[in-house]
Amino acid sequence: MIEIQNVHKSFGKLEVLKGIDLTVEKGEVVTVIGGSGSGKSTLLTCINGLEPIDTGKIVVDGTEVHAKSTNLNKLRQKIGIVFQQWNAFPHLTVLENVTLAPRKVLGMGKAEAEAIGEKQLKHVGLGDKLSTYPSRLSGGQQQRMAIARALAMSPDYMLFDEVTSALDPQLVGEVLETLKMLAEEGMTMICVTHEMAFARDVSDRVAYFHKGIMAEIGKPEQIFNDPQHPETQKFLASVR
Amino acid sequence: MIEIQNVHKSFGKLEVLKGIDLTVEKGEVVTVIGGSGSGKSTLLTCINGLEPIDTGKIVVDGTEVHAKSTNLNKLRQKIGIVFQQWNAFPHLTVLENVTLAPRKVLGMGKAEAEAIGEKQLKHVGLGDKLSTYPSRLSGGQQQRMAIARALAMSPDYMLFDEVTSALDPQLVGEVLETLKMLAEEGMTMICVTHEMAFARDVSDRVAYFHKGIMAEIGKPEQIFNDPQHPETQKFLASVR
Amino acid sequence: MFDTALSAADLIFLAKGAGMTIIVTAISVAIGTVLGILFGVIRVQLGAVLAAPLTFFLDIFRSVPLLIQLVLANAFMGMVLHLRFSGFTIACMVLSLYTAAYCAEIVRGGIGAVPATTRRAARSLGMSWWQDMRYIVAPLATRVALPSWIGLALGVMKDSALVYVVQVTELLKSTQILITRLQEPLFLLMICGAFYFIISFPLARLGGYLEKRWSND
Amino acid sequence: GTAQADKLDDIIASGTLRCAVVLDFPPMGMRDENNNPIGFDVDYCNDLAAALGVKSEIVETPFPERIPALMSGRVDVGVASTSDTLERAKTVGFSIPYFAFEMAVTSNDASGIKSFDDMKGHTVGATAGTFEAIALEKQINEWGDGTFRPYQTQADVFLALSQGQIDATVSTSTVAQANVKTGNFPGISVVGKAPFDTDYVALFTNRDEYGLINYLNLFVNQQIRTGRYAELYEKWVGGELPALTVPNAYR
Amino acid sequence: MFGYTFQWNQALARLPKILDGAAVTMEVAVLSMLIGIALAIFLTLLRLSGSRPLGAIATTWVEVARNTPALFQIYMAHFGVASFGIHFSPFVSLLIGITFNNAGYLAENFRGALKAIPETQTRAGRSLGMSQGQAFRYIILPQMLRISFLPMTNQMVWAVLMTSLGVTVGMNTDLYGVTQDLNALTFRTFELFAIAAVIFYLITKIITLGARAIAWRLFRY
Ligand SMILES: Nc1ncnc2c1ncn2[C@@H]1O[C@H](COP(=O)(O)OP(=O)(O)OP(=O)(O)O)[C@@H](O)[C@H]1O
Ligand SMILES: Nc1ncnc2c1ncn2[C@@H]1O[C@H](COP(=O)(O)OP(=O)(O)OP(=O)(O)O)[C@@H](O)[C@H]1O
Ligand SMILES: [Mg+2]
Ligand SMILES: [Mg+2]
Repeated sequence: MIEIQNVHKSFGKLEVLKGIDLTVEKGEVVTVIGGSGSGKSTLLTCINGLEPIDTGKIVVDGTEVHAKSTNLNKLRQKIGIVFQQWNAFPHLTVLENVTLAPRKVLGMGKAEAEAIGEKQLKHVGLGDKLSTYPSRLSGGQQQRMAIARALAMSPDYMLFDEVTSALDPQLVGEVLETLKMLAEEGMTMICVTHEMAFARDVSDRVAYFHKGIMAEIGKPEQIFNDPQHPETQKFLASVR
Repeated sequence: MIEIQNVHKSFGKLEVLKGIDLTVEKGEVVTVIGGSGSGKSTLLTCINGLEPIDTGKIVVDGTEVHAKSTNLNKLRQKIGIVFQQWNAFPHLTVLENVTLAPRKVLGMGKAEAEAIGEKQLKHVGLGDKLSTYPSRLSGGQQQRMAIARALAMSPDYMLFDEVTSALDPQLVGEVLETLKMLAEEGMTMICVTHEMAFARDVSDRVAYFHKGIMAEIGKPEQIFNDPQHPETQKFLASVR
Repeated sequence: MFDTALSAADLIFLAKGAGMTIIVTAISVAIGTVLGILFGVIRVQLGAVLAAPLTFFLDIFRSVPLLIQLVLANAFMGMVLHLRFSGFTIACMVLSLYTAAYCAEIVRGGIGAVPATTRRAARSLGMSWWQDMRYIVAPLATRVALPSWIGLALGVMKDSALVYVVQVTELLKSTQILITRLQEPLFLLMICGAFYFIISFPLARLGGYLEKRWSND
Repeated sequence: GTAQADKLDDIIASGTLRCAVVLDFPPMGMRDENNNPIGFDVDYCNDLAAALGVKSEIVETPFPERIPALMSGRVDVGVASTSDTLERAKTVGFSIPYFAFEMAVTSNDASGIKSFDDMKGHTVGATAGTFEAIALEKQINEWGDGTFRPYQTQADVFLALSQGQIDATVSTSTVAQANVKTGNFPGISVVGKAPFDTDYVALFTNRDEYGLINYLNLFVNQQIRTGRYAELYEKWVGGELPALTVPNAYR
Repeated sequence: MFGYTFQWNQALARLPKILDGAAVTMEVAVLSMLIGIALAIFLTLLRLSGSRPLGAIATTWVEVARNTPALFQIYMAHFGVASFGIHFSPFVSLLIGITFNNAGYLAENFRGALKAIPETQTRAGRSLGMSQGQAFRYIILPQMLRISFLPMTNQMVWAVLMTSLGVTVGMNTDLYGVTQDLNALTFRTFELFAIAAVIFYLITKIITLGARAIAWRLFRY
């Protein structure tokens, strides 16, 4: 369970998160939508402790993320994250990309890590690219590899930050399919996305962010058919 | 008058122009359309002698372009050309871009060149950008600057090579407007373009190139409404 | 072709000088690279303000002629601190710091060339700072830095010609000694220059080649 | 305080005497065809080591680096034909003179220089940091005509002289004779004396090492008494033995 | 604490002389840069000329300059070429040595810079009626110098540092030479060279900061 309680966060003078409260249950898929600069990405990087927060707290499975005593490297093993920019490690093959963290962080043996890596890469449809270098992959393939890389750590939670927005339109579909598959398998997920159809189909709940505030959260039918907050209405009108 | 007579041209083994015949009268606007690699750009660079030809001849106002005795630098002063890629000189301001050739090639004084430069820049709608550097201009503004730069040499002919194809859609219009204006002022022009509406509206004649051959040439109404050559029909069907 | 009094013993003498050039270079580049990586990482880690003293210290080695660095180090160690270091030791110490100063810049550039987002991805997989450095930053930064580093190593070899001021008889000094005896300056200088060239040129080419190859993918 | 070992003790204890010697200064210091150090100063250092009962080690030092080599602890004693100037004595401690030089003018035959005064208006050179270089540069400045060039080594000076880059040089007469004699430098000759004071040269060590300085003084005296000085002079220089005492003066 | 008594006043009393030396050092460095840039442009043109022998000459120059020690080049300029009966004064020898080095390094920088300038720039110039020379002079050259500005600044710093090698060819009027002469007189090695070091440091700082200011004023595009 991820519990976010009254989180405030500023970059210098700019307050980016202005008191966010959100609880994500095990097995739930929460989609976050909202305008550019509303703080969506920042929230995700706070959840796995890549960014510090100012006040409030974030608790993941009973561990307070920003407590001094927390071993962040350990915590991050259970929270996978995939970013908008493809972050392939260019000097490693696809399989090596995926097995690096299991081997070095979890201390797995080579054979074991490769078995897991292959399984995850097949899972995302890259079973035939194991020894290819990332520069030979399309953007969509790179994103799927990044997903497999995160999955290879057997995370309990997955965070996705606009994983399709840097892709060519024809590559978006394959990545969204992968996300859908994960959701169906019961993964707990927070997805920041601009793909409204995806949000509507896959989410248990949809949250709308506006200028550092979670303006509205609810079932997808409610948010998309009957938005309460005027900003949500405006936003949905603009993206349709 | 530009007379092109049975021009052949190869790059290595690849024959790019396979016997082109075309005469452009003073004041005429000829538009060249055709598939990628059909030799359109090559023809333009042959006309002002930037590329040599293999056989045939090109005569501009009685001067044979590729004759040994021809002073190409002099000839090029009367043939302006604007390319697809914006070729702004990045180290010079907009006004300096435009006045450089008049000053160094025609030996004009600074004041005179600047008067002409300002006039031409105003003409293309850049009167307020004189001391800006090109990097601060949009693609459309850079193309208009390139047009002004060519006009500042008071050319008798202007060649345009897909001047809008590298532009964002919303910037295409402003450049086409400038071309239209030049056509209305009576400039003799050869325009390579993918903008069919423009070709139809502005041209006196439209030529269709296919694999190094001028497959068809005629009034725009005829070419667009009643193309004779099967390739022209296919091409026009594909771009509609 | 040349009528020369150069004897086999003289050639051995020259070879010894060349050996000294190579040894001084190898030691200095080895130590300097280790220090340079350390300083470079510290500078990146601390940020411009906190690392300012280190930056200033390293900057000195790039802003004062090597000849003066050697003379001063020599004078300081001996006259002021009364440490009995051999000229060879002083030469290696100064050249090591000299190398480190340039190497730190190269390392900084290399680390800077690794996209922040890639490092973020590594950390988000649970890798520690050290693992990120070891498995992601080091291999990627090396590609960027290696060509410059080769250039630096060759530069140090050429600059090692100056250690004669602390009584280390390297190649150029050996050549000068032979010129004293044999009075064939041009011929001897050609041999000496050829030696530097033969070592430096192929490696410099290799650096250029690597730079081209790695900047393409 | 506790009794401290001084440098003399250190040398005896370490078993090695390290001498600064200039090796491009024939016949005082030079190299044989195997590039091993030889010369008057080399023998003198060996004698000193033998007297101390230790091995000797010759450390080659160019002229400008002699004193820095001592000050930086690289050598124990300078046996390097070093003029005992008062300016330098502020920094290092000198023994009594162990050798004395006359200064000679050597010129390139093509220059037409036949005497010291002929050098006026010409380009001349000497070894940077030496007694004669300092004196010659001063003379050129007094004449106000001509150019002075200091080279790093005595060898470079003679190289430049034989190449015609400089027209003449002033050096110790022994060096001049020795260099001309080698035949390495065609077209140069010793043409006369330079009217500089006799250049007395002394051994040197750290200013405060009185024990060692005392020892050096006695050693120089013994070399003369035992005839070894005359023997070495004959071996390396030849001719009339210069006096090492100054008339009408102590020390 | 130290067994050495610093006598800064002795050394500082000689500061005016040392500063005169600094002026000579700057003179050599600036001249060697100006001539070096001109030669580097010339070498670049030779390499662009398409002529094999001319290109080979330029390439040899560049490779020798970059692959042998500067000290060697300076020594060669004085004692090496004198074997042919060509005599240069220490000042000229030093200047030749450093200029040779500068030209080689700069020519290589220029080559890299040219690669960064699109071919279409020359085309655009030519199509306006400019001759090949005019297109190079007014369009390519300024961009090339702009791209090479930082390497040129570094080279200028190196030129300043390289002047210290002049002592090997009998130079005694530059910053290092003056300092060495004074050292021979007084043996205040540490103090004198420390002062010289500080002056060298200040000169290089002035050059880098000055270059930054110039770049800021000059290259506003
Ligand atoms: N490291 C940082 N330093 C300073 N400001 C930052 C930093 N990261 C983000 N910001 C600022 O914080 C605000 C919120 O950024 P964030 O990336 O969280 O927005 P977002 O909702 O993800 O927007 P987008 O849809 O464009 O990705 C923005 O104004 C951004 O400029
Ligand atoms: N400098 C060159 N060297 C070799 N081949 C060339 C050169 N320039 C053009 N070509 C080739 O000549 C053929 C015709 O090129 P050209 O640029 O004239 O076509 P185009 O009709 O302008 O096409 P597009 O619409 O893509 O601009 C192409 O196959 C091209 O690859
Ligand atoms: Mg974002
Ligand atoms: Mg084209």
